Amino acid sequence: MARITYREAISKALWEEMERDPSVFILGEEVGVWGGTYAVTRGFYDHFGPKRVLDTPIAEATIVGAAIGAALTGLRPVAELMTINFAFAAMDHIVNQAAKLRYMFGGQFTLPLVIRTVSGGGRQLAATHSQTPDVVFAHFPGLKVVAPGTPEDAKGLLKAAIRSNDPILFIEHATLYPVRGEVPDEEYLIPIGKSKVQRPGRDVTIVTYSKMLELSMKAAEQLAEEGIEVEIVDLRSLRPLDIEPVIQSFKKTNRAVIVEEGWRSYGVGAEVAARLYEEAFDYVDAPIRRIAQKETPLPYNRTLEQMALPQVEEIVRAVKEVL
Amino acid sequence: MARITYREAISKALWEEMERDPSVFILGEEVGVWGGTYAVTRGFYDHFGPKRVLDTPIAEATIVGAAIGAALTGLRPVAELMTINFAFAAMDHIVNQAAKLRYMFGGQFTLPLVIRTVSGGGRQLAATHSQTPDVVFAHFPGLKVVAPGTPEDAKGLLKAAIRSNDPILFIEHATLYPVRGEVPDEEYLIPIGKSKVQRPGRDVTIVTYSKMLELSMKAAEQLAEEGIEVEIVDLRSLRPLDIEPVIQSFKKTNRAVIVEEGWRSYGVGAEVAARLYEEAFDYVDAPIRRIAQKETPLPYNRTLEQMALPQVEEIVRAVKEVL
Amino acid sequence: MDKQLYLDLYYQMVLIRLVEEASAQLYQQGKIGGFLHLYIGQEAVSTGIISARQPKDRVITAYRDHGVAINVGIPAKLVLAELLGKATGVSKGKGGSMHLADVKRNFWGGHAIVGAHLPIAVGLALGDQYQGSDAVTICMFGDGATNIGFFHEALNLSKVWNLPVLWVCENNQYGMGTAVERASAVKEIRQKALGYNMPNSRVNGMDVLEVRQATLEVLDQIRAGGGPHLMEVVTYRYRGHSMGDPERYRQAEEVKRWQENDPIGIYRRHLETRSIATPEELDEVERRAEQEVTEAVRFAEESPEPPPEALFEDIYAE
Amino acid sequence: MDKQLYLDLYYQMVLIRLVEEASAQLYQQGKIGGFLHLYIGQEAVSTGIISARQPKDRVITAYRDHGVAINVGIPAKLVLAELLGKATGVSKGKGGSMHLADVKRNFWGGHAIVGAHLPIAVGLALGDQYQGSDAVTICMFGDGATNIGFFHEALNLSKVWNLPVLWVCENNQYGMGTAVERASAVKEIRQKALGYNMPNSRVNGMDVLEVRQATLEVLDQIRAGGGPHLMEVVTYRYRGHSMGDPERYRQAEEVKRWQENDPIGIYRRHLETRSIATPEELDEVERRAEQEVTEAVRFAEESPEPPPEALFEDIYAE
Ligand SMILES: Cc1ncc(C[n+]2csc(CCOP(=O)(O)OP(=O)(O)O)c2C)c(N)n1
Ligand SMILES: Cc1ncc(C[n+]2csc(CCOP(=O)(O)OP(=O)(O)O)c2C)c(N)n1
Ligand SMILES: [Mg+2]
Ligand SMILES: [Mg+2]
Repeated sequence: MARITYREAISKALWEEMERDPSVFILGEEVGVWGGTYAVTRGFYDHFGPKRVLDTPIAEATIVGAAIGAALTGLRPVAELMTINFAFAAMDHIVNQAAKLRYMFGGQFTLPLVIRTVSGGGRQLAATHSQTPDVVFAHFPGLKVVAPGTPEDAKGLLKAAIRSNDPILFIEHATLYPVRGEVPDEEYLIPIGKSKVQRPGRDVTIVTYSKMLELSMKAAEQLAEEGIEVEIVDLRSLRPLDIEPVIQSFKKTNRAVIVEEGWRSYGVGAEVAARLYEEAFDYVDAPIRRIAQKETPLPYNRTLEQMALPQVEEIVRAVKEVL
Repeated sequence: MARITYREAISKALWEEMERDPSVFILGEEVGVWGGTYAVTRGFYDHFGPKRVLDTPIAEATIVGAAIGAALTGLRPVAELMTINFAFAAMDHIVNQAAKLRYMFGGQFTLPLVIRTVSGGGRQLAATHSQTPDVVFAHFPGLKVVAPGTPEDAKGLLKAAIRSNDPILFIEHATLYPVRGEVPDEEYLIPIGKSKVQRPGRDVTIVTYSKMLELSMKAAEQLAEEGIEVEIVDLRSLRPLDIEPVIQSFKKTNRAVIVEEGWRSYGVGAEVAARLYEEAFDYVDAPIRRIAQKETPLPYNRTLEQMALPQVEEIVRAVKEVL
Repeated sequence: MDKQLYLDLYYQMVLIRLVEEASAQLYQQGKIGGFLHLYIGQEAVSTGIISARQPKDRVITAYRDHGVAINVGIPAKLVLAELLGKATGVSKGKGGSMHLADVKRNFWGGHAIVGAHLPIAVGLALGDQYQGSDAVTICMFGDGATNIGFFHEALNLSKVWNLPVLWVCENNQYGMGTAVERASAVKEIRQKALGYNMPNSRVNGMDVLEVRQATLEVLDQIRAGGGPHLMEVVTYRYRGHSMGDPERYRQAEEVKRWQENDPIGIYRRHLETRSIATPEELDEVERRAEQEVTEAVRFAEESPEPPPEALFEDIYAE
Repeated sequence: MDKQLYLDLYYQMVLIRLVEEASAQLYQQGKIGGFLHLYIGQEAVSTGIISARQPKDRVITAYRDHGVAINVGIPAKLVLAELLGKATGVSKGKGGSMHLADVKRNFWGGHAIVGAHLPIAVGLALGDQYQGSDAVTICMFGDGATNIGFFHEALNLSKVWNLPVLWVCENNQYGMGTAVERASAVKEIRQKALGYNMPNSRVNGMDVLEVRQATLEVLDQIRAGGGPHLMEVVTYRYRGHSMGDPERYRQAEEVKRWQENDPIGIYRRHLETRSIATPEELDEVERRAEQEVTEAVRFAEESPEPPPEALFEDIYAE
């Protein structure tokens, strides 16, 4: 096991898959000469050359569209959308094309396609550049939406995503890139669509994913000092949503707090809460709490922005409230 | 009171507001010479002329973008997106621009803007043309999302929307256009953001909106014959979500079924259910049920398509299950 | 060109016309649902273009796709079965009229979001380039589609990457009810190529041989590494945009004027006056086409509906 | 042109340069967050353009907006206060560097989604046309922005509706790390106007007087009903795309070559050699600009943070 960053984990996953399979290639804005705006593809252009590392114009719809077309020819494109905020400029290609072509043509089309992108606020990039609208993409059947919260998961899930024959939106988190974690030295894949208990506990279940896993872990540590043992279930993928481990945990703890970075209304937490009530109604000992972003576009000012984003103390408080 | 169609109600609302206020104008694909693909703006081009009824190229992003710009100059544009399926091609302008400009510039910008569009399946238009992804737009603070289910509401809400100084996505339903209902003869406005009890009852609360109101009404009639009295709360707007009347009703019935046309996962029902559990936990007598579209892109074949869409019998069954 | 090919083109054009007329009837009978966009008047366009392709050349088009489907070789019965939503349809009844495709025949679909398939065509061509194939991707779309951003991004990128794409704009004068000049800053669509430094041409879409010849030449250029080309094919749709179009945007005389240039009529006259085929031979071709359509309608009507479990199939590969 | 105006242009260009240098410093000190895109090297562009506008002419630009903000007349202190996220900033600290705007000064903002403000500019111009005003909307954007679909849709529609828009492409040779010719099928951006039948021009963006003169002429044409115009202004950014750019995509020599054409230096030499102003007068202008920046920094630093309740203000008008 080596302790590497989330960035390195993703970079390695990409690199290994490109070494392994010549049909894997990447395209996107600044992925080549620049080395990726988040430095994920640093060194790729020199090593793999311009054929397999394609810098594109600023044209998100066509980055995704071209990746779809290339996937149809049997290649395994990994398209990078610089951030998820720009994915709206490619929305039709993500939710109307990638998500539907296979079905609409009666199974004739196969789309071994990964769209990598980056979510998250907290960097003072103001309203259009700070969103975590993951849920919006997860609403569409036909697409898979993966959002890892640790270096280990990021690597294993990205490698699995690249080998998968389905269109996958792979959402990384901007402020997780420098975060370190243990990653196995040997090759491994993590199946898409499996939630994971990231921390065992008996008192309260926290359901979360991506960046909020980090905050939830911190909250859990604080709570542990007070003798409260939190179990953390990391969704890791939003579609398919693997609710079973969440329900298992909930049946044990009978209490849950759901933590997501995006807006609360029509967010991930709503679906998870609804499922818990539907499938474990008799196990509910206290109303399930949702922690999420305040219902406002994110402001530039740092203090205001932090007010709007979920904080560790809020999680701690919510856990105590459901106890 | 006259019995007019949903189409006529919307058409009249537009007409009256255009007569009343010269700063109101409409733009969109085929709104002029053609008369609107759903015939909502039939006769407008001849009456109001090409200055106020603008046929546009097929360029959804720029239809919305131009409406935003015109709104900034003090006009009151009503942009039409032929269907909500094409709104994805304008996604950035709806959720990143219209929803955020006012906030991002510290309140300097005012956007008296309506984007009219059409949701709904059931017409065998296949996967890309049959969606009801209303929830996706409702996720974004800064935007208001209105979706009327009756001619009366459609007229009053659209007139209010046109007079409002905020950006509003006004979602009509394709298969409601020919549906008739009572509409007051005199002028009236309905405030944006208020749910409404469309049918009083004591046994079960159905929470719904738009087309599903019609199905819920039918289900309620069937159930009434068996002595089950359903109360139907129509959300009418998804953002702001006026949950209070829903909670009031639920506190009375202690049982709820939520009916929406869109996909179930991360749908409207999830949020409404979560809110009910959060705000009326002690009143829950049975797990809240969600009726929604099956998790698949919609197929062309009529039988399969109908299988995927919510049906009256399903609602009836769900109501009986929560009893 | 050998005689068989001449007759074959005639067969295809007549077959398209008859399939469209049968579709219109089936639609009136309520057997076809959704939208139905007929290709009547434009038969020479896809027939000429597709006749010039090699099997390895990929084809992708918009929702007005019945003509292309016939030209790439899908039997009429599989087209009509799809229009009727049957399990035997090319897309298993899930796609309908707007979404015919046949991967075996290198036909990558009709696509219903205007312009959205152009970026996908970029990817198809990229795939071939990447894999060292000299196949060309033929991407067809309407005049209306040239105003949406997808068009711009796709044409620009195809040129920057020197991709083997033949961009074909079927300029049938209208995007729904909007005449070209009411929606586009240039009336000749080919002119848009100038913004991409792209070779371009304008072809009479009512003359199948002219379309074919032009396509053959351009495909050669592209195959030789010449990069993308924008071909505008001037044509006209005789019917409404889709069934139920009130057609308030044009005069009956205009339609009539274009009908005098009926692509099938022109071609038949050409074959007869040049003595390439006798009237009897051509009548015989028509009869064969009629027969194929009659059988196709029967096949489609008698075909089974998809089973209920089909609803949840084909969403994912895994 | 009277002397005061000459000096004023000089003042503005120097002020922009100094504001940018101060911003860079404040960024290094961690007082500015988010992205910071400096305008150093491009000062002559916005200065020349905005100097030619009438107050009724609307201005809208991209996120690289400090120059425009200064040129439209926003005091440096309100710009810097915004960069520091203070309540006194032009956007109340909610927008930051990329989102300066001042409606009173007819400045409709910096916009951070590449190209998305072009359709909005269409609407601004439409609003003026609708209301019978002869104002022109000046919309500025980068070379990289001309490859996204928004550009295409906006230019096309502006021409179809003959709207009063001056489209200004600031071609600074790169979109982030991508050189123009690696992303655009045409190297001269003006050429894209051909696809819209649109008048166009190419101007030396290092020469403020040339930019101003060209803009004056084009604004006259547009104001007279001539419809939209695409002006390419050739310039260069001396600094990285934003702070922290590794700049692996260009050589130091290239930057140096362009720096020899420093727009402020060129203009100062011009004023001196033509004896329009003495070195002492110009030094005095520079001192005034320095003083404004020093005071602006102090003002910004001493300004209060927005109050917590500001978080929920300005979301809706109602
Ligand atoms: C993005 C998008 N906007 C609008 C529509 C609705 N629509 C379908 S066809 C069409 C007209 C297209 O015209 P053109 O490209 O000229 O093709 P034609 O129908 O003439 O073959 C429109 C507006 C759509 N399908 N997709
Ligand atoms: C739609 C979108 N895609 C990507 C980005 C990220 N991005 C910000 S600036 C930029 C480069 C823009 O280049 P150009 O238009 O030439 O402007 P310049 O920075 O040179 O002034 C990119 C890719 C964005 N903000 N919006
Ligand atoms: Mg057309
Ligand atoms: Mg640039």
